Amino acid sequence: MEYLFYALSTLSIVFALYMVLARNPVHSVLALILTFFAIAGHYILLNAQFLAVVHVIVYAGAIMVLFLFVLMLLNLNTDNEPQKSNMWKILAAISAGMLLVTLVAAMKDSEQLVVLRSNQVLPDQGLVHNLGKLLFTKYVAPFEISSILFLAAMVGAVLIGKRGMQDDPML
Amino acid sequence: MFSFLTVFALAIVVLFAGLFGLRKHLFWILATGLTAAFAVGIGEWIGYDPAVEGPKVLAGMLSFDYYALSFGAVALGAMWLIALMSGFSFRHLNKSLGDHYGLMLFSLCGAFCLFSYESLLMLFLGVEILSIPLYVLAGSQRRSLASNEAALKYYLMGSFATGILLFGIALLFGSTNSLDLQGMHTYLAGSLERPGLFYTGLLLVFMGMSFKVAAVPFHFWSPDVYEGSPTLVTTYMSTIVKMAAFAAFFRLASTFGIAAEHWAPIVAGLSALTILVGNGTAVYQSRFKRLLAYSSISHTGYLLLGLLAGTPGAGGAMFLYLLSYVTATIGAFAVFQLATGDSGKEEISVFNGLAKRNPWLAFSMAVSVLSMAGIPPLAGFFGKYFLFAGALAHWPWLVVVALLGSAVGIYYYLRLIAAMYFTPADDDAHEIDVPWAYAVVALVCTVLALALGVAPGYVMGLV
Amino acid sequence: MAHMLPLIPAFPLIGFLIVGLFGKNLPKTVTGGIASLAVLASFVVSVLVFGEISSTHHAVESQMFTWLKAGDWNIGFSLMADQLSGWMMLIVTGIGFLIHVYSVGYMHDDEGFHKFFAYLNLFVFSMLLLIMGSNFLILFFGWEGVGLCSYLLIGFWYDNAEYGKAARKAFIMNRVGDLGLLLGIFLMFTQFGSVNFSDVFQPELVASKDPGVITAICLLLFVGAMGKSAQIPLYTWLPDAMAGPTPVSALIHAATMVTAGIYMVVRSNVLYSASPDAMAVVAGVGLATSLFAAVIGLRQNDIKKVLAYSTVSQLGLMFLALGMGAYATAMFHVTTHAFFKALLFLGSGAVIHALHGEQDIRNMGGLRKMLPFTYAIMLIGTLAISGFPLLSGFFSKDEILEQVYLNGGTLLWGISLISALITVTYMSRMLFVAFHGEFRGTHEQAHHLHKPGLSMAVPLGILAVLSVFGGLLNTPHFLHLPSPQWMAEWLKPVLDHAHGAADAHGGGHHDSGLALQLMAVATVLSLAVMGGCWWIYSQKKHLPVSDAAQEGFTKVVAGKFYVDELYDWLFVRPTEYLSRFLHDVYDRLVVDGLVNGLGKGVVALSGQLRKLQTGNIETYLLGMVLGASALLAVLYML
Amino acid sequence: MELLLIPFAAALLAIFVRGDGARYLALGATLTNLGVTLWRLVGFQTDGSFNHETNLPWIPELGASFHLGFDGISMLLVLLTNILAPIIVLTTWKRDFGQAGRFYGLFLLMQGALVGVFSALDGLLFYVFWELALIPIYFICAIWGGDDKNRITLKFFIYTFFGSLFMLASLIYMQQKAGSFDLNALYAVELAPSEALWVLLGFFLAFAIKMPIFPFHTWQPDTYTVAPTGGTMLLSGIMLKMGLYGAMRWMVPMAPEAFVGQSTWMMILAVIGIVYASIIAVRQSDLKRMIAYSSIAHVGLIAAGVFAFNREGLQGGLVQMLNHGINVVGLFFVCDLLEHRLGTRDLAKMGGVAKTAPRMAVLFMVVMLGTVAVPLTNGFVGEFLLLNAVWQANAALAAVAGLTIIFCAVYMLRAYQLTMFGPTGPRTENVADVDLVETLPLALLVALILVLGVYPQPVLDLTAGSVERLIQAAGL
Amino acid sequence: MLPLQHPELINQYILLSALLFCIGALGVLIRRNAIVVLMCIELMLNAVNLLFAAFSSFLGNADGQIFVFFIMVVAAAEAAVGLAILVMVYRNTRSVDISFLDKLKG
Repeated sequence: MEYLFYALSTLSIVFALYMVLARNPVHSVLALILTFFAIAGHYILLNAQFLAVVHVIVYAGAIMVLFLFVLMLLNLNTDNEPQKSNMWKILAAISAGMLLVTLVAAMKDSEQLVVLRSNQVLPDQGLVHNLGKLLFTKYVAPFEISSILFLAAMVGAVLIGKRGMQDDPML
Repeated sequence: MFSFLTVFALAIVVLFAGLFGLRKHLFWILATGLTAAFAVGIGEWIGYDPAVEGPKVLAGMLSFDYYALSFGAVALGAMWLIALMSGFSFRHLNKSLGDHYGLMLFSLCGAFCLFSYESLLMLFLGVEILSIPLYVLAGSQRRSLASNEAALKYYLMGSFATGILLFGIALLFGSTNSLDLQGMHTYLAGSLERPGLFYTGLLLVFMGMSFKVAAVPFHFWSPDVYEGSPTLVTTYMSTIVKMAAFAAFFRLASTFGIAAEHWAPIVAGLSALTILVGNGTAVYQSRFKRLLAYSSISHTGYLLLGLLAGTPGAGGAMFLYLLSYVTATIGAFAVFQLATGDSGKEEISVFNGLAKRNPWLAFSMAVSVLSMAGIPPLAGFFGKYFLFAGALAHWPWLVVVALLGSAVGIYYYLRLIAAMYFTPADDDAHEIDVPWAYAVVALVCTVLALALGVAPGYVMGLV
Repeated sequence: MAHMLPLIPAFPLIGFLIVGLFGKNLPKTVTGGIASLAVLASFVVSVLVFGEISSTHHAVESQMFTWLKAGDWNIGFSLMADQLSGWMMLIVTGIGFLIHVYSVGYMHDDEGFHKFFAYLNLFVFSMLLLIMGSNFLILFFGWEGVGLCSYLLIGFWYDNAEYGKAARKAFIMNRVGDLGLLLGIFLMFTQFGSVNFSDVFQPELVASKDPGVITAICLLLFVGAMGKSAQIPLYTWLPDAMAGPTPVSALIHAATMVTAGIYMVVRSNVLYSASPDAMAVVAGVGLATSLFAAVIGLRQNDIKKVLAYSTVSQLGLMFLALGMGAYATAMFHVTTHAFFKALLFLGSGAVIHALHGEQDIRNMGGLRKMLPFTYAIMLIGTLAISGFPLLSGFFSKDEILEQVYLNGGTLLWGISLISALITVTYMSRMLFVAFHGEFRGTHEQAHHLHKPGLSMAVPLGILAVLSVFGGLLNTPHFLHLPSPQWMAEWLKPVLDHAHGAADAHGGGHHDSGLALQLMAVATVLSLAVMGGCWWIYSQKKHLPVSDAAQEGFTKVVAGKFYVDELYDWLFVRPTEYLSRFLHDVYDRLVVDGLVNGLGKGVVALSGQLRKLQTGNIETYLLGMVLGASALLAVLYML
Repeated sequence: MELLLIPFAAALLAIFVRGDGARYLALGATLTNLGVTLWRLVGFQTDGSFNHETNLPWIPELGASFHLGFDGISMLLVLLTNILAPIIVLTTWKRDFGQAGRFYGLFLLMQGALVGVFSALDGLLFYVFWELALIPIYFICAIWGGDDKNRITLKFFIYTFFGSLFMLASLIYMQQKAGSFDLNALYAVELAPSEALWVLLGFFLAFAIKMPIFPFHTWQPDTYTVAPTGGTMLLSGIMLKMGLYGAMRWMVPMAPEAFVGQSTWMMILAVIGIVYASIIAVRQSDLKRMIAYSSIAHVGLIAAGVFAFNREGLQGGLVQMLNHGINVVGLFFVCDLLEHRLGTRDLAKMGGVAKTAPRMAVLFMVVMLGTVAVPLTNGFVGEFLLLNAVWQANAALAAVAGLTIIFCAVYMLRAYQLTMFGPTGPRTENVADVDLVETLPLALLVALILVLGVYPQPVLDLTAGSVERLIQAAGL
Repeated sequence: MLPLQHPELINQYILLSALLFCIGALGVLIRRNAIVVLMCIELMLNAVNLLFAAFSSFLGNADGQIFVFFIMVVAAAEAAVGLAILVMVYRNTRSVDISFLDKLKG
């Protein structure tokens, strides 16, 4: 199965790069969606089936559509996004490259991870049944609390998104 | 825990009250609710018994111990003062007042998570609950370009930093097989040889927190956002948000104290850099909010010393410092709001001759500013004292840097004093009408700044 | 008698307080009277004390209170009177009283009358403290006190800025000496653990100390003496001090204060005798000063300046005597000098008074006929100082010359004789130019001559008598006058322990024939010189030319060898330049510049740091990424 | 304790007093405090033990307590503070401060803080009072100051604050070694040589700046010149003694061995300051500035004596602190009188005042003589002991330090000449003599100058025991 | 699958996520369009998600997957708020170019 991993990895990297480098924002969106699909493939490889499904629905289905929607709304679906100077791009590339190098270098000698592995094999840990149980027992508090997050995000988005509040001149 | 729930409930009540047009009563609802939450918090504090109840509540996710409860009470108190100031700041708001209050309270909920988290998941959620309403609040003056810019900058950089934080958490998870602090403890205690993965994760998490507390080089957002946001939001950000972030940061640092030799030098470096850049840049500022932003960065630098102390008393020192810093900042912003009024002027010159016009206001401001500068016997001095003293044994050079930074700090704090006391007022300046709410804020802040100096040890024992 | 001791300085102090505080509201006669009476009272008590000493042969001492007790120091405020200070007390109070009386007349028209007397009383008080102190610190009190009074009185006419300058110069030069004295006291204290005369002046103790240290003490003390007694190099203040009223010049700058240095050396004779090197220095400085000042005196035309240089020169002579170990001789000359120099000054004061402030002898002339009494006075004074046989100066000066010959050899004797002859020259010149020939002053002066009143004439008369007969105090044995060498005998208890001192064989051990020969040589030469002067200035009516017309060496002499200019150039100006430099350049630019530079550096740094905050999100993000990689790199290296 | 409470309470009260009442309040409070101080002197134990101790718990976590006590040294300086305070109030009696309440409120606050500094027996308390003293004087200087006050006072504040931060660092370090801020506990700490050196330097920097000694003095002339004269008097008369006192009580006994190794160059700095400032003072044209420089010179001598740290030096230093306070207040008062009468401080524009204002001239003369240290004035006692102390430590240095005797005469006589003597000019023709309100403080100062000069022993007796104990504590 | 057959693949997963993370960061740095920048941040978050999932699988610990859900939740909420802010900015400036937002500085 290793080659499947490498294939998916290659795909995700290529699409990710394309997303970053594409001139047209819409192309970027599409490339990102493809990247997400590749990542979903990884999830399946990793025995995280439910996660893969949710991932596709939430990201590819919801978030990216939202992005696309906004892009269209703001009429930005053209190739003429202003570009930064090459100098800057090179600088940025070097910086990002340095980040990668230092990140990887700092994670040296990761072999010891193996010690932590549990010997139990849990082929079904990524299934909805298992995850649901976890979510509503151990993680019930964060689950509830994340509602605050949604509420806040909703109120916030409405607050600054809605048009015309004549009675609030500051807005 | 119950004060946390009270705040959450209050947020929803306020939101709906706003929706149903109870504009006039919103403030009182808010005030009552906050008072109730505060009272509940105090009750919890008094009733807290580590032996009986056990420290973990909410399934090991949040733990409302003395530390969390004390910080929570301070945050509620600060929120209460900010609410008092809102009557004036938000006077132009009509329908959306409830939304503003609601968002602030939501954010406060995030702060509560940060005070009490036991799991990195809650840390992450707390950070987000704290931040997301703030992105909105920063941009709440929708017509103001500055406000827009502040919101976008805050949002973009905040999200970026969240990415870093998450990557770090992921690495920690991978290397320790755990997400909660208890698990980390166990892991740390059990293994002497720890992989680079672990330290990298830890460092990335620290970077994420550094962003929240605005430590150099992750501080860039703060001056711009502080300046662009509505003043009240800036007040909120520079007090409650900073306090929450530091409370969380300290919890983290004390958890990983055993591994300090791998992160302490880096934090020390960050601290030194932060002190230098914060103080150094503040010297040049002429706009008040920006000045306070840089000063706040420098305070971050001092507070980072508290992470290094590695002594049990360090939490108390952080608490004292944050308390003194929060009161002083609120006091300063309150006076600033009054001084600048509707003019929208941000220059320090709005304070010119304030001592002649409103001597008590000027006095309050002076106390706040001197407390921030760390002049004894004000609260800020003792905050600094305990932080510096804690770090002195292991980081003498850093303490020297911090002292030098304080000396530089005096320069710009005194400029404010000089403006109020030694510079004649502008021609059109007149005596400012002080609304009662502001009088209360100024009084509370001044009294606290003076009183904390009398019994700092007691305050430190609270956490 | 001891309980009366504090009264002696107390009277003038009380006089000072009364006159100083209330004098302005009292009539002048009352003011002058109180002041004079205060000194008179001191004099009377001094005489009583003197009598006591002469009958008991014991010193009288009075402990008043502990002035300072700190660390190892324990200094009592105590006074004492022994033979030496007893004698000085008489001179100070006696002559002081005469001059007070004289001043009542002399200062009568001055608006600062009461102030003047207050200062004079204060001076007498300080001087008495100086000579009566029983330790070096009390001596130092008086020492500085007289310096202060000298300052106040030189600058008495304070609206004249030049006088103020002269006063300051006097004080400051004295202070230079005082520093030496103070350091000498310190060194003495570290050596002896005390500065009480009775503790220090113990020959055995002194002998047990390192001679080098003793020499150092002596030299430091002598620095003080140089300042107070106007010796090279600290003499230049004294001629300038003539800016003060003439009675002041007489009292302070001739009779009493300037001899304090001699008093101090005599007082410390135990130390000096133990240090031949210090003695040599004292003698050398004395001789040099004597000659140098005398030469300058040759070309002075201000009547008071002539007397001033003469004083410097005579003081040099006294130090020469001290250097020879002839302490009693020096004291003898102090006494006679006090008489005749006070006389001369007061006489010149009478002249100046008569001529409404004229002091230049070239503008006088022929006063012999106009002011016969004053002429007589001045003549006596001049003859006395010139060593005219049997007058006071004759004895004292010849004794010094003799001692120099005996202890210093022919060369020194020759030089000091030359110095003495020069003295004769300028004194005669002054006398003849001023009093002989025709009057060269203005018509106005001639017709409004102020003849000295009674209050001025009586003291002059008394002093004249003393100048004539003062020599009898210490006549040589070979003249077979009653009580020969009285003074040497009198001072013997104080000097007794001075081993190897010249006075020890002052009694008849030496060759009377030699003494007589020396005396004869000196007298003949003096008379010849005086005659020559009479020929030149009285008969040929030779007039000193104006300063501008002088050239060559005479110009240098008239310019006082440009020592003032030299000092100005060496000390005053460099200090002033340094002061400006330090303040305007060094302090402002370097020391403060560093401080301000630090501040400016911070501000400049701030100006640069804020540029980091570009406002552009991209740079912020870049900064964050770079920062993150840097931190990761650090972690990697840790 | 009530020595502290009286000024603090009065300060609080003064803020609320409108108009001239504040003057009377301030005078009353300072006189009361003086009275209490004098009363405290009755039955005072001069054996070096601490009298009238107050010890209240404060921050037990740090071993910091509100611990006050008065030994001879403290008492002397408290006495200085409380004697000068009413005199300074009197000297400012006729000055218009706009709102007198604010000025006197700050003034009294300062007085309380100074008393606190001199009597604190707890390191942290000492530091708190130390900084507390800085705030009111900063306000006084900056509110009522002259030209360019903002910049100069800012520099003053930052400079001195900067120094004291290092003292704080040393104190914290000591506290961590001792576990307590108690004076005796801090004395008892044994430091390794390298630690001791740093602790010493931390203290030294703070005190050297406060005194100030060369080369940390540059804030001083500017600040003295720009401050209102009342403030200048506080600064020069009392506040700079904080540095000297601190060196005595806190610096040396903390790290005596390190101090012994370093004392020579400290003394050299002090002595350089003497000569340096004296030379500068010689040509100053601004009277106030000249006094400021002269003050540096005098303080340099005191510092040199204190750094010699022998009995003579400490005793002399203490007595001279008192004397310098008295003299310099007198000088600044005269300067203030002249400035208000003539409208200038430029010496070149004065002259001949003695003719029109003889009483002032006489009083000024005595003050000047005290400054010049003529025997039988107070200045001599101190200078004598101090020079002797330096002499014992290093004879050559004493010879250089002794130059102060000469230079001080040079510049003081020059100043006196240029102000009082000489011909009267257009400015000085109609100068009014000092009136009763002005004579009173000046005469009091003059009386002190003379009394302390003739009979200094009581002061020396007051401090002898404490000095002895201090030297023992330092083991020197 | 991973835990069963190829535990050593965890290193490759870590590398992959790091790479994706850095590509995201690169995008953040070089793009001027705020929406694209947002997308790049989403990519970074996804890199994290992948890492969590990999660890979860490797360690046999489902907590990692739970965490991923929360990240998704947050990402969604963040995206909503972010886009609202963008729209607001666009309304005021007619642009979503982040380079133009540099009024606040110094």
